[in-house]
Amino acid sequence: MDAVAKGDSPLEMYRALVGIGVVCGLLIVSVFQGTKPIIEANKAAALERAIFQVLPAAKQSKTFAATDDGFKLLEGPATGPLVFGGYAEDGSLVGLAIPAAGMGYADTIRILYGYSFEAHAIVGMVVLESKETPGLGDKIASDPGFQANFEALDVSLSADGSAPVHAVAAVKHGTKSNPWQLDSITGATISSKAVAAMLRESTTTWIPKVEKHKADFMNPGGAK
Amino acid sequence: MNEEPLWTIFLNASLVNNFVLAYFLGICPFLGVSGKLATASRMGGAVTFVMVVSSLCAYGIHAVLMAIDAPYLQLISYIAVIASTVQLVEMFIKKVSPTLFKALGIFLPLITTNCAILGLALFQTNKGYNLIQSVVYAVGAGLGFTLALVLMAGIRENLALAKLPDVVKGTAVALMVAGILSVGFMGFAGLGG
Amino acid sequence: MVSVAKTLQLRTSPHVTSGASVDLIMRHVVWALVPTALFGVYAFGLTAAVTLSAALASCLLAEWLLCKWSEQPSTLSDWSVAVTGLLYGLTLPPGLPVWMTMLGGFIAVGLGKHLFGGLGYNPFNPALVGRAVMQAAFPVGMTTWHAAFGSGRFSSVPSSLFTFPFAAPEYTDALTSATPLAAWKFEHNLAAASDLVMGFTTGSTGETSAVLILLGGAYLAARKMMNWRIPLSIFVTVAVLTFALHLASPEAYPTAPFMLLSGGLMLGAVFMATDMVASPMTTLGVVIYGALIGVLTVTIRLWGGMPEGVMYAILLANAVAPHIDRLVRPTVYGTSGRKA
Amino acid sequence: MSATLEGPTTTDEFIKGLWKENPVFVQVLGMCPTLAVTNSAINALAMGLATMVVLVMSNAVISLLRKFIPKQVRIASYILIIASFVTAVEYVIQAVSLDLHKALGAFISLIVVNCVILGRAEAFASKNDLVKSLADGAGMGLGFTFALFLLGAVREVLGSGSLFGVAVLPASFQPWVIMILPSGGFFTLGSWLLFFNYLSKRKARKAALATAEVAS
Amino acid sequence: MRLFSKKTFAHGVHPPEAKEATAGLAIRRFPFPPSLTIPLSQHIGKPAVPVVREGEEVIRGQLLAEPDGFMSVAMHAPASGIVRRIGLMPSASGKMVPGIYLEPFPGSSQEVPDGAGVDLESATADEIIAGIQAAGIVGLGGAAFPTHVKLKIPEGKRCETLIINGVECEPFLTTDHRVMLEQSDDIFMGIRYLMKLTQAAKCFIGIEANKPDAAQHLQDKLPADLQAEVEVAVLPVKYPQGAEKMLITALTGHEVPSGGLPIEVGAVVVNVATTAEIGRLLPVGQGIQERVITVTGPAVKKKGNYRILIGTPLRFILDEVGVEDDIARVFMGGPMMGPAVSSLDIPVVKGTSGVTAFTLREGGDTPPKEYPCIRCAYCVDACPIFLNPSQLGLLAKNGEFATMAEEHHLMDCFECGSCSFVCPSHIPLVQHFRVAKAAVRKAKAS
Repeated sequence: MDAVAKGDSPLEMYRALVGIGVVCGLLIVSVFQGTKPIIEANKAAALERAIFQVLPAAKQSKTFAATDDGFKLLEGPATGPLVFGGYAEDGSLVGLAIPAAGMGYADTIRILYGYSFEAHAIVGMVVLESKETPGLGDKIASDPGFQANFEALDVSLSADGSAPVHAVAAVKHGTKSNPWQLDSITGATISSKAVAAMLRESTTTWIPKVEKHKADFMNPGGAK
Repeated sequence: MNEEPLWTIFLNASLVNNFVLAYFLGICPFLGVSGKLATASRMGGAVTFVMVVSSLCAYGIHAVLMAIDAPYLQLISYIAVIASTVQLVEMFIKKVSPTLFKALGIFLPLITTNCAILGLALFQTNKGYNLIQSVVYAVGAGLGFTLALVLMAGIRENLALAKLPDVVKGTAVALMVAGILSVGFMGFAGLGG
Repeated sequence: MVSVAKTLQLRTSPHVTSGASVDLIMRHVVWALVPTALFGVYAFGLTAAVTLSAALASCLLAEWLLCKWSEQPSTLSDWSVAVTGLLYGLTLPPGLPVWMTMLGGFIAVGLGKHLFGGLGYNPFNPALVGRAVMQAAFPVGMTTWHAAFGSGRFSSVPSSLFTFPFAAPEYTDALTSATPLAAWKFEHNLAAASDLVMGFTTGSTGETSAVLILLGGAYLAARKMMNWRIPLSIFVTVAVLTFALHLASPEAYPTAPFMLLSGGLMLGAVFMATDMVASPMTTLGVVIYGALIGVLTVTIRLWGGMPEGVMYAILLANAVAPHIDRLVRPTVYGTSGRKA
Repeated sequence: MSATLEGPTTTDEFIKGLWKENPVFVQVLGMCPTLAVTNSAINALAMGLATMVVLVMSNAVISLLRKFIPKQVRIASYILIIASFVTAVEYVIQAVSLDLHKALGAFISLIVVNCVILGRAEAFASKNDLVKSLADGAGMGLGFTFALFLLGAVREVLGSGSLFGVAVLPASFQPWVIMILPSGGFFTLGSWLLFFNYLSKRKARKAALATAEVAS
Repeated sequence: MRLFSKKTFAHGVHPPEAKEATAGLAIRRFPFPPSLTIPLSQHIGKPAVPVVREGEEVIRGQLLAEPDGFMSVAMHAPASGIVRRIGLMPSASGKMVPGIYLEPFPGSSQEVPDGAGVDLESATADEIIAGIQAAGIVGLGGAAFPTHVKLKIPEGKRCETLIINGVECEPFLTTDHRVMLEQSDDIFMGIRYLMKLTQAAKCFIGIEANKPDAAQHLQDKLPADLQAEVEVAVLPVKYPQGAEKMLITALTGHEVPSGGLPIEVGAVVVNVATTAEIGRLLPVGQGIQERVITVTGPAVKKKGNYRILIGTPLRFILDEVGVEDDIARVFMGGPMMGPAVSSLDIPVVKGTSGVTAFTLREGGDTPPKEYPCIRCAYCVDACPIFLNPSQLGLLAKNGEFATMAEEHHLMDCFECGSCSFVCPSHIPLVQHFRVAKAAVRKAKAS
């Protein structure tokens, strides 16, 4: 009955809660501060890995934020859609890594794809996040046959530069006959189509824009 | 930023990625309160209500935390606010419907530590939903939870009259039924895509 | 003098019965399935025969073993497991490795039936539980279809059939073919209605011939061993929904006959949804139940990720059935309050 | 039998969580992480260990502070303490491996609402001294980890043919995809429970037989 | 005459009728047995109180026992003879019940002296009711409910329709059928008493379509003074149309409220044989001594409709008609509702409309194998009062009697046996319900 008697005093309750709160706050903040640089480094490294994966020739990367009139090198926290420039060792532009997302079989799929100005094509794709059926839908990340689609997926723009001539589309496995088609994975047609759909949507929005403001990426230092 | 249409969010939360059957959130009440249909539907209602309230809370807290740049306080503040909200709900129910309070009994305090509630708050933050999206998400998740709970209760009420093998009684059979329901809910995969 | 007192039997009234019995009903369901099964064997050849036999054998074996293990008298004689086995076999794609077929048979009977106390207590149709678990476990195997009426189907079987137990089957693409539903969903090819009626299409062993399934169903309905309101309600719902959608957008949605005749709808509606144990009991109840299956089937097929949804629709409706029974109770005589 | 008179020792407190009062298999607590992250052994183990760390730390702190925390606000205090440790653990995991953090997802945060932890705080740590509370936390945590591992191992072996990412079955093995799906979680835990039920039933029956023999 | 009306009640079953063996056989007098055992309670309600002593000589028709209050009827001597003993005797329920052992005089003429009759013209309603009670008349259809009790119209109620129940839906039995063919004058006399008593505006004689000769006969014989009010109504054949509630619904379309009496919907139902007895006994002031009983079934050799003394033991009856060697089961009444008897020392009583005997060939050596309920819903479609016997059966097996009564209307079940009849799993549903109802009543009483 000791505890009850103690608890009757509001002062003790406040003292206890505040005391615990202070200790806990200290704990959290110190852990947060302690791990922050490591986590950020981890995240940056992971992102860079993904960028280099979709732009095989790239050796460095820069982050750009989309604005109404082009692209700006990102400084500080992200405010709008981001694209990532990939550069060769000598600093020449290799291409862009553009994120895309869309509803898959189970949940949202997030991908990053690489666009080459030179080839007017998608030259790589990695899956950043997916909850697709393991062993089936999640093959979009690993299936070599499917990944081969992204060696050179044609998204060249029409003459007026408003949209790709041919929309990216998934076709039944083994029937790919054009460079803008995606050869689906057997048994994972939904996930394949989902990737095609998000690429179609993303390229229609972004490719005309990045082509128009290609210069923004050429000399990122100059943009400063 | 997330531009998912509302109906996709709703279908996703309630059916495609049902909180109980796909995310395993709220399994404790799912197994604990699904014996009787009447209790189950009330519990479902209570959870749905708490979810909507928590969703609103979480949206507000998140905005504040972003403003003061203190993401590390997310978990603590979510838990604290949700717990006190549930406390309020509990008092409210006690006052409005003593019978309902009696029926739910020990389970109301359990909602505080119900992972479905906290999970909802965390997921909506991770997905970057805006206010309306968050509420739709909460309603969908709550209804999905209720649906799973009520379906389970219907089956368990019937099984109460069956002659189950000895080894199967209790949680084991409930889990097996949940597994089959989960397989059934796979049929909803891709909806809203 | 009557000397009968000592042999007089004491039973409770009524002393006459209608003659119906569980084993009789189950036996007739099996008979009603025979034409469909035979057509499956005709269409897919030896493969189908092996698949059906394996399904049947595994279900019978599972029933026998589980009875023995739980020290209950064997229930093989009530024929219900034969129905489960045959139905389960008919829903499988011919060419599914035998080991998978048999594993699913054990799951159907073990998980779908005996776990809940055996005949009469299963909340879900056991055959569908088996199939649904197989579909989730081996999605590729369960959606690899072999073309019907291949030449040499009576002399050879695809190598996948006899895959070593637990090993992954290897398929040669030349042999496989798309089901009408998949063809529509992914390539927008509509199969001819006449082919669908007769069963000259690809699909599960027993789902292809609409006419034979309906024949079996009609026989059972005539013998009152199946509630015809369930399939009728499903058909009407699917037809009305699809008709309206097709009218609204012929490009996006297939025709009603196609939806009715393709895939497992016929087999599911006539033989699976009508599982007495897992369906509601009242007339209004079964109509609601059928409508629910119809709506779910159309929803999953047209807007979901999968080409076929009958199986999921029935399983989900099975789960809803207890609620339908609770909500739709007939008004007991003398309680409606109407007097005049 | 004299030990029972003296009350359970520290060792007893440790052992009970492993088997006799296993939080998952016996008490059926903490279901949501149990099912959600056990689709591979490594995830299961990581989750189990993370939970154990939080459990041990919070048990320790709560045991130390048990005289200091007034009764009315004890649950709030416990949750505060647990939430802090969970937040800390989450950042640590993120620093150690982003991939692991991604795989476990929001379920690390959800350790907060794992009934096992609050349950031990309320039922044990708030009434016992530091050493016993540590032993209890470690025992329960290990028991939890062990249960998660059993689930994760079965699901990974059958679902992917591997264990801790290393192939343990021949390459020709056909994975059972369902095992890594949500339904597989339900089925696997259900099967383990069936198995343990069967064992205890058999034990009970043998005991009954033995007594019957003694009696006759 | 309403021939082949479509009117009937909902649900119900069609058991084999099996009436052809005896339907054409005229009623014959059955020999007097060497001894009679007459239970004091042959009706629902309080047992009658004996007014004779052991060793007393009685003449046929003499009062043996008088009613104990309103819910009770008199009992008269079925034959002239000597009261041997007043004590316990076996009954169909298996329990020992109080009764009178009477040994008829072998040489007696067995004349029945007339008593003080009830004059149709001058009698008041209460006098007719008293007369019926004094005559010991109960529902001869099988229920054995004291007839005068249901004829006593409660204050504030009005009887619109008098229904004479000639349905006889129970298989095998042809008692009412023969009474209608042979006792039409008694029936019409009874109707006159009943119409006067109830003040009903309308009277139906309900007959199922499988007895067209009886319907035609009554129609032809319908006296001029009754033609305006009385209508012979032919109904489709369906079991259990003879049940009071079902017949009211079939003829009037009204449903008797749950737990209520037919008078709540302005109807009174009287069995046709009961009506005939009223018409026969009331004018001459006699009491019931005998009744028409169909003795039938595959095990009976000389099947027929016999006028048998109340109190005649089954053993004597079966001896007289002769039975097959493999006789296995004997029921008091028909096979749908008639209880099986365990002993042949049980006598026929006022409510016994038939004695049916089965051999081993019907239903086999052992009861049919019981399967688990497969929820086929046959019983749901059969139950005439729209219960869910399947669910009730499952609840009964789990001992959930209270739930059965509170949520599933168990107490509305009148044990017609339709559910058991159709059940493919051969679950003795009716028996479960009898046990459950008894348990519920016991729980309520305590």
